[in-house]
Amino acid sequence: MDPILATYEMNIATVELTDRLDALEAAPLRGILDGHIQLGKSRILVDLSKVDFIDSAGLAALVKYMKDARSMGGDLRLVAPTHPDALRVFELTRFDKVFTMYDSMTAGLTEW
Amino acid sequence: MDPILATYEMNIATVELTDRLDALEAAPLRGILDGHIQLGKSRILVDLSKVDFIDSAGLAALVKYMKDARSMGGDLRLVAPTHPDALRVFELTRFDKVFTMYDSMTAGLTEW
Amino acid sequence: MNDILRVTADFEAIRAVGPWLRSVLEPLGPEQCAAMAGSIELAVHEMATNSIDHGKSTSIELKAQRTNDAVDIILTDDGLPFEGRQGPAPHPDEPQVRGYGLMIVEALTESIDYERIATGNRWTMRFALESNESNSST
Amino acid sequence: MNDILRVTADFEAIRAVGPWLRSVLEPLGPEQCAAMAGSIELAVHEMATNSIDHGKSTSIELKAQRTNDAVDIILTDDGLPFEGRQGPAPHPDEPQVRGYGLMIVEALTESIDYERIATGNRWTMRFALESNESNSST
Ligand SMILES: Nc1ncnc2c1ncn2[C@@H]1O[C@H](COP(=O)(O)OP(=O)(O)O)[C@@H](O)[C@H]1O
Ligand SMILES: Nc1ncnc2c1ncn2[C@@H]1O[C@H](COP(=O)(O)OP(=O)(O)O)[C@@H](O)[C@H]1O
Repeated sequence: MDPILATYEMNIATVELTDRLDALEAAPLRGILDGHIQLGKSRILVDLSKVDFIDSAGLAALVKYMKDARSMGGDLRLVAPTHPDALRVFELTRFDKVFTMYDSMTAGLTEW
Repeated sequence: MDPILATYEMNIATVELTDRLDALEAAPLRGILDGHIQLGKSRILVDLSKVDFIDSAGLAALVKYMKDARSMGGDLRLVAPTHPDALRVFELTRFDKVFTMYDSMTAGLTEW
Repeated sequence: MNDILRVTADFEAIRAVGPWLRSVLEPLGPEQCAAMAGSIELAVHEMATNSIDHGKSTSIELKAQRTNDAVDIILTDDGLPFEGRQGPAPHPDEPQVRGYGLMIVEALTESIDYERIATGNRWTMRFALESNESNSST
Repeated sequence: MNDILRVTADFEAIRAVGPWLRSVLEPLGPEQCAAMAGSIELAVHEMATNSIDHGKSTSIELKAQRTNDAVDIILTDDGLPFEGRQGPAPHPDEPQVRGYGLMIVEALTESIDYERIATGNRWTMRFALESNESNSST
């Protein structure tokens, strides 16, 4: 399926992050995820492929809304970080096993 | 250009809305747009093609962040509503001349 | 056509306006109803939103009345008095963020009447029938 | 290697930790530096975040010290005393929303030492050198 079409038909909200996802950026990210959840969007794909650092505050924001999305029958899934410094926090906390991760946005949208 | 690639290379944030955009939904939409602006995303494409009613509170949220985005050197653009009840508020206020509107998400992402 | 809708004054409850209007306009026939429902909904919705936002009302009543060549929608609330527009009126070519509600209502109505009453406010919005031919029923 | 970084305790300012660490680790040679910088940054960043979040500190000082087979990073702040972990320790297979900071730091450090001092708190984090071969310089 065409990835743009997939976001439509499956009503998947996409969020693309860049650079850092730390305590500072976690706040606006929470605003975005909160907005989508409130609008009833329970399928959210967050693209971390261009993020080069994630800390536990960034992770916490992703986990919170992953739980909210799952409780609504949806999910928050990730396009995996390519940078080892961004992947590390997932490995250390074993959240790489909890989140469904895709290799690319296109893969996430078409294989969801 | 592939539309998914376009969102990457041009760093365009996309937001797809459905159903109504009224005072009730304007609040979470502001959360989303505010988050993107705070994350430095000044190119935002809001898809209204599946929205069937927009009021002046919904319009106000779009206008506010269009101004913010433009002041950052970016823009907030729209995929035009197809439903006449959603287009009406733009026509009556002449905002259909102020916003750049596209026919589809793909058009918006590739022609931006 | 003499229906009444009474809703609590919150943004969720006023979503009943659209469906109520469509049932109220049904006797005008499907074309007339389709032609008018959307713009009447927007105007009434803007007035109800203002009643909540600015009037701090707790309850809103809508009444529909058919006249010869128009439909009147009478909005009655228990809110603060309307003391004229506060803030700048919008200029169509200078985008501003708020203040488009009344402009929209004025554009959509044939006339709009305001009356302060003992229990609150009464707004009478008149909408012209789109064409006389499709007045298939009373 | 005996560098000091002093930053105000806010989330913006502590972004200087990464670049500072990379310059401090440079004498270890490019491989050692590349291998260690990312994890040291994460650990130090988590400790600095906790110092801001929980310790309400206003100023944070970092000092790097090379020992024979390790690098010590000493974080000194002017915050409230650390009185042990409040709230549940995370269990790896039961996702919870907070409480991963210290777990991450423990996983990344060879040892971590806490001392309450007159002016605040001092944390000493020890990071093992990845391999002895690449210790090209002192
Ligand atoms: N029902 C009302 N009660 C009191 N004041 C009102 C009411 N409706 C409108 N107003 C006043 O008129 C102004 C313009 O209203 P409007 O055009 O709907 O724009 P907005 O609601 O975006 O401010 C409002 O800011 C308010 O001061
Ligand atoms: N620098 C500090 N000062 C005071 N208390 C701290 C400090 N660091 C950690 N704590 C306590 O330990 C708990 C666990 O910390 P941590 O694992 O980083 O998770 P989180 O910060 O997400 O709560 C904190 O909730 C706090 O009660």
